[in-house]
Amino acid sequence: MARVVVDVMLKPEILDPQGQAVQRALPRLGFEGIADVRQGKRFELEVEGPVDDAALARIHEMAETFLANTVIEDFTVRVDS
Amino acid sequence: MARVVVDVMLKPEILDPQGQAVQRALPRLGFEGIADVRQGKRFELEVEGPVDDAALARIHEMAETFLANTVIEDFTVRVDS
Amino acid sequence: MTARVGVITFPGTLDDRDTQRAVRIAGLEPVPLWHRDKDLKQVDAVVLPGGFSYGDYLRAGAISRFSPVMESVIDQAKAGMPVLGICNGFQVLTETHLLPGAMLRNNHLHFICRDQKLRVENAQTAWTADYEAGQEISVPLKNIDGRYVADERTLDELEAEGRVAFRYLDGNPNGSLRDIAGITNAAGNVVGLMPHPEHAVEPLIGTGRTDGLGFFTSLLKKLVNA
Amino acid sequence: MSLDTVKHAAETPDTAQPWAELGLKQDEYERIRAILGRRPTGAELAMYSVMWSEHCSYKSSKVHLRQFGEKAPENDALLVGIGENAGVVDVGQGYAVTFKVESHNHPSYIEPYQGAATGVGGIVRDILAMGARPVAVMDPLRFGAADHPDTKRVLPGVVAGIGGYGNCLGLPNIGGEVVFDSCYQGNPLVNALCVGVMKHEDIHLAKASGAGNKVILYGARTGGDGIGGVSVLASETFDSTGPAKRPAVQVGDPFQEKLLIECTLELFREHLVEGIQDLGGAGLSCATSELASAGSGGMRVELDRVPLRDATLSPEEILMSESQERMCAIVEPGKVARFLEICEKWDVIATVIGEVTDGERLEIFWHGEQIVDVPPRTVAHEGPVYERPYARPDWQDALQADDAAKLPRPQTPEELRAQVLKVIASPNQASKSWVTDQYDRFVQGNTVLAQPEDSGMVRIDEETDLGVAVATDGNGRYAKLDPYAGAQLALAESYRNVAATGARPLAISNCLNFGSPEDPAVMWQFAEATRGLADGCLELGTPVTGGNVSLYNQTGDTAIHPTPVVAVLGVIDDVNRRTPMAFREEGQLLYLLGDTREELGGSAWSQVVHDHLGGLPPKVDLARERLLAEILISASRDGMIDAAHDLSDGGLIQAVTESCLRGGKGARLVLPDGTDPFVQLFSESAGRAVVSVPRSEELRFTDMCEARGLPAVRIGVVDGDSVDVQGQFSLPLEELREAHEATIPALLA
Ligand SMILES: Nc1ncnc2c1ncn2[C@@H]1O[C@H](COP(=O)(O)OP(=O)(O)O)[C@@H](O)[C@H]1O
Ligand SMILES: [Mg+2]
Repeated sequence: MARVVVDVMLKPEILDPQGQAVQRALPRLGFEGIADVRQGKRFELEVEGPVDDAALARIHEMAETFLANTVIEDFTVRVDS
Repeated sequence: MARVVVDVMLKPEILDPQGQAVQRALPRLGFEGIADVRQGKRFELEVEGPVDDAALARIHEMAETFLANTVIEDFTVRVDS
Repeated sequence: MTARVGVITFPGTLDDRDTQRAVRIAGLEPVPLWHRDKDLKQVDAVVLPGGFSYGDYLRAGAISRFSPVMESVIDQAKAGMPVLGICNGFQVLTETHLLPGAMLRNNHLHFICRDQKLRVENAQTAWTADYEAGQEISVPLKNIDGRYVADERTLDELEAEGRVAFRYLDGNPNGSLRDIAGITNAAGNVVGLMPHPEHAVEPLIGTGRTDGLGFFTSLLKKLVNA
Repeated sequence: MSLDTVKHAAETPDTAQPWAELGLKQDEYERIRAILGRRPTGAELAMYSVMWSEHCSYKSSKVHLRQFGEKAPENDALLVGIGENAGVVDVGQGYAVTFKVESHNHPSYIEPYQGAATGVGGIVRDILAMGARPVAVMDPLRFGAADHPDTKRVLPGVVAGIGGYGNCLGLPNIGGEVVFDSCYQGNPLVNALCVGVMKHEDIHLAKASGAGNKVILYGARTGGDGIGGVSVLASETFDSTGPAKRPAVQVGDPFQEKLLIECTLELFREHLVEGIQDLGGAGLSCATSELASAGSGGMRVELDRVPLRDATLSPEEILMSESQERMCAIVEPGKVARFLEICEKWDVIATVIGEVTDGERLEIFWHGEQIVDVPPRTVAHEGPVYERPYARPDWQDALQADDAAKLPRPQTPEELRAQVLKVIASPNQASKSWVTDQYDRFVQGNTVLAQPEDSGMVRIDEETDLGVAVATDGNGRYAKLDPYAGAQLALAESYRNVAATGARPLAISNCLNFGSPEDPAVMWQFAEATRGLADGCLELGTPVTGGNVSLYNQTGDTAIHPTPVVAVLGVIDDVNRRTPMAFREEGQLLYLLGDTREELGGSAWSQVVHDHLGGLPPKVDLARERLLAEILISASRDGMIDAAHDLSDGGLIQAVTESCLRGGKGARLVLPDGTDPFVQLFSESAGRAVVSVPRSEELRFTDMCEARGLPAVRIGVVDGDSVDVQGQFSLPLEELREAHEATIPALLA
């Protein structure tokens, strides 16, 4: 079975308090030199059958209508190697 | 500045209620053929300075001690191209 | 004859029975509606109550939006039926795009439960006619995904058209843009807000205030006196 | 893979078995062999080892817990006593209430969010299994030092987990405790309480009877949760590559649990359930053996029918899995179809996995081959019982001799003022709203009182306004000084808290958090605490309905303070008559009820100002507690008081400050002539409360106190916007509020 990964991140202009909270905590934990942190979601889909263009198109549609809310989020779809 | 991505996923043997909820919803939305869905977190870190082995080792440690809870989660670190 | 108000139960809905009680206290007849049924049982209005439908997994309201009952609600809302989304219900309404914008995790990242002061900015919707414009009310707020966001253009449009229905007072509890607590569609029949009017309808319970009753009495007047 | 069947076990008596790795003692293993007349199969060994563990069998505590039954007060209200998933109390008008406290201490240290979340999930299923709709939760919590870095990891995670799970279930959180003490550094205590309501006729029990009735497992699929320990078995019995890694922690799915609640209540409504048991610790091993043991016949289970999340699980692992959000029901054959239909409606997976037999054995099969054949009682109810040795520790005398009365006291009014502020702002005495604001207290629309009130109160009947109140309390410092008195003080405080809101205390539940029972000093603390609690309940007339014991809370040789947590349930006929804690009306008179002695041992003052723990805890007088409670209840019923707040840690000044802040009104205090203001303000004498009396009721109220013999002194009046102690100091409310409310956010932000 093939794995397709959909990454969903908040659009750059939207405030990401989760990422900020991580970033703020880092120096306290002794980790310096991280200028910015953004936190998003990663979906791993196990796809039955071949992952051809048609399948990817369907997954793209699924991401656009369901996995991401495109009012606030961007997404990428890729086949995991 | 270079971007390093840390993906954090629940270990395979750990219950993933979020992924399950997504998977169960898919057929209702007309998306068939997805055998399994796992949902995890994706962190995008903007790193100041060179992303050499030392930097990656530090980020690995950060992921291990902070970004992931290794009791229930696995993680991967990679430089974004 | 009184009006019939449908109260939808999705899997994971929590405030359905509370909403039914509030509807009853206001003198309306609550009608339970089930997410799997397209049939709205000839109700005159619908409330989408609070809770964690589908656990709020994925995004709050994202999965419920696709339930059969919502197909009918969307059709009816577009035809002018009064629809109120409270908290999770508001989130569902934004996911369906009946209302613009989206709801994100609170800026402080915590669930917050408190008595919240609001200003009623628009007292002409189906659900706010019993208030005065500018009136200040206090009702409970309780959520973790309550931060309202939309792009600047949408926000300006909402402001210009008087569609910001409620604004937070005495401190923005979650980072919502422009202190927006609730909005309405252009027609004024679809209203969504994060705070919980249905938890402020009895003097003894909760915060001890009844400021939320006006939502339901507004509807009663609209439907019965229409 | 070879299966260790019953037949195979009988044929291979000499096969070595990993009983020690599974935590069994040699004699326990021998006993299992004697019971079975052969060596156990791997599956049987798994079941016995987990069911005979301390956690499931109460083997160290049982001999002491018996007192709760033996000394139980005569009480008609008790409908179901200790032994079931939770006790049930009659609260009148045909209603019954069930409640219980549980601990999830160790898992919450390893994985704070999930540990605490699954703790809530577990106790809610216990309440549901009794036939009740869960209506509220509470969470008594204890953490290490407030400023310790690890507390920043554990506390926010625990609170988020309790909120994340409880909020998602739609259960109002109406109270609890947050206590800091370095003794809990490596052993935080995460106790959780749930209250449920039903009609008398809806009470359900965990037993399997009626041969031919079906055994239905429903809820989540079974995965490898919480079975880290049994993997040793799989590796012993199964293929050489060894078992997959199994997680030791469980992950909760509150959404699934919410569906389980609604689904189960609908099953009850249609009378489809003969017997029911939730799956908690020890999973299916526990549920099947307890159901069969309590029932009249035997049980036969086809284990391979259990729906799995992980197809590689061995039968032993399936039996021991602690996957959450599962229930097991006994259903008449004719009702199975309807049962499954309702489960389908709620998207809950349900599977017939076996049936009740007319035999006497619990028999479990794996793809047709028998892997378990045991008398269920020997697994579930006739486990080992230890008479652990106990002895008063040699340091106890020295600890008690180290009297707090010797500590230096404030010499000037300014010093007294500064110490008051310091105590009010200390982590244990400070406002906990940073925590409680993360919990939904409004959901269900029946919350009459919630934190920070003395007890949580919910309405249970909308027509008649019948309600119940619950409070939880515990004070490990008192219990360390004297475990017998400490347990009684926890009981007394909780009882007082319930009465302060106007409810009549009816019954208790408890969670006994202690160190290792293998240490005779700890065992002595346990014996003393249980004896104190049993004697106290007898005297107060409040039976123990159930509870939980959590042992081995220690790091190396150092045990936590003995920490008995007591939850008292009370009933109030009309919630409109409840008494809140806030001083709201200027001019009302403040009365202090009870006697104030010089009692500073274990006090908040001794901890905050001197970091001292020594001496004796406050004196216990349960007859006085009863009298105080009667006065508080009568005063509420007859409308004689507008506010009441019990006095406990921090003493009078703490209570007055809290009531003033809550109502946004100040108070002028005039302490009785000839008394030491320091003692008056900080002593923690038990059996006291402060009440706010409308002037029009003063005479009636004082007459009542006098007639019944309860000391009541007028100590001041609600007035202004500061707390003013005449002749001593004045503290503006704003300064007090800042001190009280800033501490916890500053520590955790
Ligand atoms: N973890 C918690 N969850 C819910 N309520 C809490 C919690 N901790 C404290 N509270 C509430 O805060 C209030 C004050 O707590 P505490 O000082 O321990 O009360 P008391 O002194 O009466 O025992 C009580 O109403 C209690 O129920
Ligand atoms: Mg109290």
